[in-house]
Amino acid sequence: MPTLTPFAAIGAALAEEMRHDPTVLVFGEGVATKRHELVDEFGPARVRNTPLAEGIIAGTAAGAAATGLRPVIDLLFAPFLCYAMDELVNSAGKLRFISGGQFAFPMVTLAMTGGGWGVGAQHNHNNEAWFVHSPGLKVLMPSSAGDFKGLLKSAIRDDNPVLFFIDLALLHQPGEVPEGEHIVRLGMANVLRQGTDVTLVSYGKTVHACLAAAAQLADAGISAEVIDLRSLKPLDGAAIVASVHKTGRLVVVHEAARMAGVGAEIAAQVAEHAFASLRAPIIRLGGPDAPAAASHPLEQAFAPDVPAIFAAALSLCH
Amino acid sequence: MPTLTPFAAIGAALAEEMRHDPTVLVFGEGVATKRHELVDEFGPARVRNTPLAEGIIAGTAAGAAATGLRPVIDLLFAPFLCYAMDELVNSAGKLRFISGGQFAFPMVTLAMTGGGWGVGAQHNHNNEAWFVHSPGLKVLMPSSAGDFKGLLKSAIRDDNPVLFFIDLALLHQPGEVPEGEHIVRLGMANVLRQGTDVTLVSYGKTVHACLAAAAQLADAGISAEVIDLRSLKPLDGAAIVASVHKTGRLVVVHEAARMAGVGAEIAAQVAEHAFASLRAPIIRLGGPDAPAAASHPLEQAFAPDVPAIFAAALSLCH
Amino acid sequence: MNSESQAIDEIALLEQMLLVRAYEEAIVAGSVAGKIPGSCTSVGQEAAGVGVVSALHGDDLILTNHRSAAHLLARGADPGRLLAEVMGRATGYCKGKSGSLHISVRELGVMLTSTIVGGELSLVTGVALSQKMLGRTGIVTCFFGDGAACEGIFHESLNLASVWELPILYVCENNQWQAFVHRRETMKTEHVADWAAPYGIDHATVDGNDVLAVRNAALEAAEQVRRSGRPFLLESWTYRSRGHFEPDDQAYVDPTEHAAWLARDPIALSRQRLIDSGRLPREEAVALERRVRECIAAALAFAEASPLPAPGEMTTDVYA
Amino acid sequence: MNSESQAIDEIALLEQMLLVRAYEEAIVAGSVAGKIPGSCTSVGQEAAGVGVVSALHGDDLILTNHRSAAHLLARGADPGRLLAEVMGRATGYCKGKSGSLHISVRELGVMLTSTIVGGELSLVTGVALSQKMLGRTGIVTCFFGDGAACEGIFHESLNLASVWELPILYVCENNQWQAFVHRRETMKTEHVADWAAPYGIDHATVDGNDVLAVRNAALEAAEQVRRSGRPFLLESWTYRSRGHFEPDDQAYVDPTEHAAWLARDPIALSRQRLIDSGRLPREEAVALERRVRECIAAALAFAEASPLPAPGEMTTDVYA
Ligand SMILES: Cc1ncc(C[n+]2csc(CCOP(=O)(O)OP(=O)(O)O)c2C)c(N)n1
Ligand SMILES: Cc1ncc(C[n+]2csc(CCOP(=O)(O)OP(=O)(O)O)c2C)c(N)n1
Ligand SMILES: [Mg+2]
Ligand SMILES: [Mg+2]
Repeated sequence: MPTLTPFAAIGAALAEEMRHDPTVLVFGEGVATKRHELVDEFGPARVRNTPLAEGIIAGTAAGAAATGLRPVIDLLFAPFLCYAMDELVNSAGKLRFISGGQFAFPMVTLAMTGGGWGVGAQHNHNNEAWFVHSPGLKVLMPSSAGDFKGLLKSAIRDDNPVLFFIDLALLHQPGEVPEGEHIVRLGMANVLRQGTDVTLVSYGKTVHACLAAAAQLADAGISAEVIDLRSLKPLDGAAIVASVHKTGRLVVVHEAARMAGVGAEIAAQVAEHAFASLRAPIIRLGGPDAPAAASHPLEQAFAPDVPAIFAAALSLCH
Repeated sequence: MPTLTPFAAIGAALAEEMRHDPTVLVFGEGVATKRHELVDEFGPARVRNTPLAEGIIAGTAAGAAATGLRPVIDLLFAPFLCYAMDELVNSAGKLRFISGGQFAFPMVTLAMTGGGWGVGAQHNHNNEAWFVHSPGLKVLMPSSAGDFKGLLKSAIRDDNPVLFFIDLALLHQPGEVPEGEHIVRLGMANVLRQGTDVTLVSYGKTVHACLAAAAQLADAGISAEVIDLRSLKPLDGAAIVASVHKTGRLVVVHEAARMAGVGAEIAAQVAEHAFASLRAPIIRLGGPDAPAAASHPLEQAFAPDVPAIFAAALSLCH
Repeated sequence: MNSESQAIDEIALLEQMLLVRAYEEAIVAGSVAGKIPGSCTSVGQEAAGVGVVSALHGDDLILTNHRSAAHLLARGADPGRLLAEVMGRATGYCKGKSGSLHISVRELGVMLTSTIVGGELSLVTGVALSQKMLGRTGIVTCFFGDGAACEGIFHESLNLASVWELPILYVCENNQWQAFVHRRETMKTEHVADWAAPYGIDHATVDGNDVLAVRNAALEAAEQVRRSGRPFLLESWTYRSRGHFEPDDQAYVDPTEHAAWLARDPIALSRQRLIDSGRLPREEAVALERRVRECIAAALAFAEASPLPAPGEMTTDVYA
Repeated sequence: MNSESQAIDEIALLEQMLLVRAYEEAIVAGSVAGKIPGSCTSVGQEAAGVGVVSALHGDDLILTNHRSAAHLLARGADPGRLLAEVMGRATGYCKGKSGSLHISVRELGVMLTSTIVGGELSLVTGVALSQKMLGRTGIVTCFFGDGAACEGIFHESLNLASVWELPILYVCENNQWQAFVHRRETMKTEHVADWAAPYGIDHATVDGNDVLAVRNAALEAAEQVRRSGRPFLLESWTYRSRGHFEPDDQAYVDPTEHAAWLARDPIALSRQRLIDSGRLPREEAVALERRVRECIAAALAFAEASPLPAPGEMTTDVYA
């Protein structure tokens, strides 16, 4: 299988979908500069730089989506979504319902999250749970190059507003991407490793920490199942519940803060729907309830690491 | 005890704190019009109407808070917070940490949530969980006139940015408010009714539905404990865990959507810290994962009601 | 336009304004009676809305906001389905999910109505981009208030429309009020039109209480947008005669200013002009008014007889 | 100001500009060597920053952004503690929590630095409101870029500052670039100053590469803010000589434009003027440069020898 970085996988997905559908266009601050090969192929009308104004970028996308185009917008870093919340939440997320179904919003918003660039809390903030908590939106956050491509293609074809979060730490890590038309359906978790003693649920870069922890747990005689959510909304609750029915134990892992995060939702679903199978407390591992520091060691210590996941799983099994 | 509406209780808290501390000021779209008695007492410099621009209202509050004033701002309806997310989250919530502790942000943001006015999803949206999920903020949501006053006074005296959510349905319902200096400390849940069989945790208007359900449950021979969170951040996890240790059963109730809401957080904390005491699945009752409709019957059906709470609690006890 | 066609037009325009007024009065009465939820009425601004909409082509699109009755009715929306929407009935244009504040009627080109102040400004650029990129001919009209002009999104919208050369007719109904705050408290300039110039956007201010003046200014402005493919900002200088949201005692309103504007009521002005000039015989005016009242009475009956949405509608239309 | 004091001033200003340049070059070198994280340098904009700060009083306050080295150093910040911050050390002004993009130094009046583009514009009104309401004398200077001027908050900030009459000196460093996008692609006007007029805010544009011109324009502007208590917008017309964020190959930059601006390097201009006019003997210039290099070398040594923050710092300074 060919190898691509997620950055290149995103570029490939954009190019394929723009070829496939002339209504797809992409814009944002510097998109046309950073993806100039798209300008070369599709021209400046379909690949646009914008003024520095996240609100109108997102609003323009919503207005265009409702009237025949399929915009993909790049809002750069997740904290900058703060300037576009009205357009994403109040317009794209609600106007279909408010209008009684008169409009649909086929649009994709790209944003980077997480540590890895050492630039502090106004660039590094995992706020994906806000959008999971908001009606009418879909939320994706892949962990592998293949899923970056396959999920983005699905997102572009979806008729709903999709937030597509890019874990910065993964962006330039090459990974395998199936050749040809590679589509990953939205809303399906991916069981990356089968296990019987404990379920590790995660998304984004901490999926890889879970896989590493699972390998160490195997050495310690513990069989861990690893689930990569990929899609945070719709959330594949059934896959998680099925796994916990089997293992009876659950550790949820993400870089985002725990309070009212995606991990809380998963724990709550399991505590409701797999209670009878649960043999131990549910552990959530997440970043501290604090802004992310720029200083390298603090930044790196923010997300749960392999030893923490290993220890949590071990504590449940003993 | 004298009786006040929460609207009047808020006015009383503002007036007392403005008398008590000359650096307290209040501004927002129409504040000086709607609270003209404050203008009469404190003058137009401390009670200001603003242009219609939520971003700069919140940013001005943050800048003023960091430099010697204690602003209270009224952003009207919670969906309008979308225009102020950067100022609330990226500035007020993070700049203390980012600056290594050089600044503090003693400011209070008022916003109304929930059904009751029949004006649809761009006015009616319970998004309080966003702020619970954001670092550096505090989040309050009282259910009684007394708490409206006592918590707002504490919020104004607190040196941190506080989001103060006002459940619209309660705003004009009179309730008792203790006379004189009435302060309610932040971060303390309120056990409104003692019980031994099931714990009902809620905040805002659904607290009253829980109390009504608890009365009906008592008739059915079930002893329900009712906890009013009041403070969503800091969250009084200890009070909830202590209650579940006693009752072994938990129903969490709020108007906000369930997915990644405050109820998810509570369920997750209990599934981690009171697992051994839990005798039944945790049930969360919340609004649907949909925008709120304007149409009266749909609007009213949005929040969980007494029969739903009664049925949920009953199902856990049988 | 010769004076003959103007005469005909003005009677039609007057009828539309009367319809808007009667519609709003029905809502006010229903809301006093507790039968209809409160709303933001267009009373006093009928000429500003009707005049602009009369200047548009059938394939032009409209974005509006919470104060939309004149735009919707002038565009041909059925008052029965509008009232049904305001009353939260299943037969409303948005199935009762919107209520009064964000009524869209896609089949008439009234798109993406939003009650977030500034919402229309944030969405219009995208609608215009679709028109331009998909090669459609209609221009896009965006109605917004003087309050909306204070939101940051105003700046972002005008700047992008200018830089991307989007066919947008921005129409600011400067009605002097922004909910409970007077325009004077929120901006140093009187005219929102002044804010358009630095973006390189042409602009004009028109007497928003004179329906013919509005219509003519809008015809010219729309023509310029059509010809140039570029945005234009037209400001209607008008007044919100009733309160912000029903009920509203307007205790905060300066009675002198209020009285001065009431003396320039757009409907009375147009009616008087038509009668004085002999173009509208007094008995025809009376007949017109009766027709309009009957139309609204029928609409009200339709709305009141309409069913409420089924409970399941609470969760439909969330996703496509 | 007589020419004598100007002569003295310009040498001091040149020294500050040299310090900024040497500081930024140390960061670039360290970042190439993998020892220092990337950052947004002020290379090319030294005159724009130094000139304005030199015009401020000790009790004036400053808000700045991601491109802040000239403002911080001209204000007297210790290059050692700045470099320590950039390198994430505990001795940094923000304990290593900020890194390069949002360094505040409260003791010097550099307040609430934010890297959200527009953050400074949203916060400055509140800082100025405190100055005004608490009866403090200093004015507040707000540095922002031409890109920030495209954010909606620019409009909201200027409008509020105008309506509330806040003592703010807005300083736009129009460096032609907004990250990877040229100003030409984002606004029809060349000058951000043009956007100030409709708010009733006085404004001026100055050659941002001539440190004396900047200083004089800033002295005048600050004096007007002080006298009137009202905002003023000063635009420095300048250029970002290096990339947006290190490393940046600037492949997207028009080499002709780049070369033309490099030929007007603010440091070379000032140095040449001082030497040509005999005010700065060549050997003194060389000595100046050596002093600056030594200062930065010592600062770098301090930063490199400084400890990293303790792990527990991850959760301190969150709440007051
Ligand atoms: C973002 C936002 N802020 C506040 C409101 C509350 N609100 C609704 S209409 C209105 C006044 C709008 O003034 P203007 O734009 O002049 O329109 P007008 O009502 O005068 O037609 C306000 C403050 C809102 N709906 N949205
Ligand atoms: C809200 C927001 N959007 C985007 C960015 C990313 N970004 C950082 S600096 C910058 C360019 C800013 O341009 P300008 O305001 O002209 O300042 P300059 O960098 O030229 O000094 C961008 C796009 C950001 N930090 N914040
Ligand atoms: Mg108005
Ligand atoms: Mg710039």
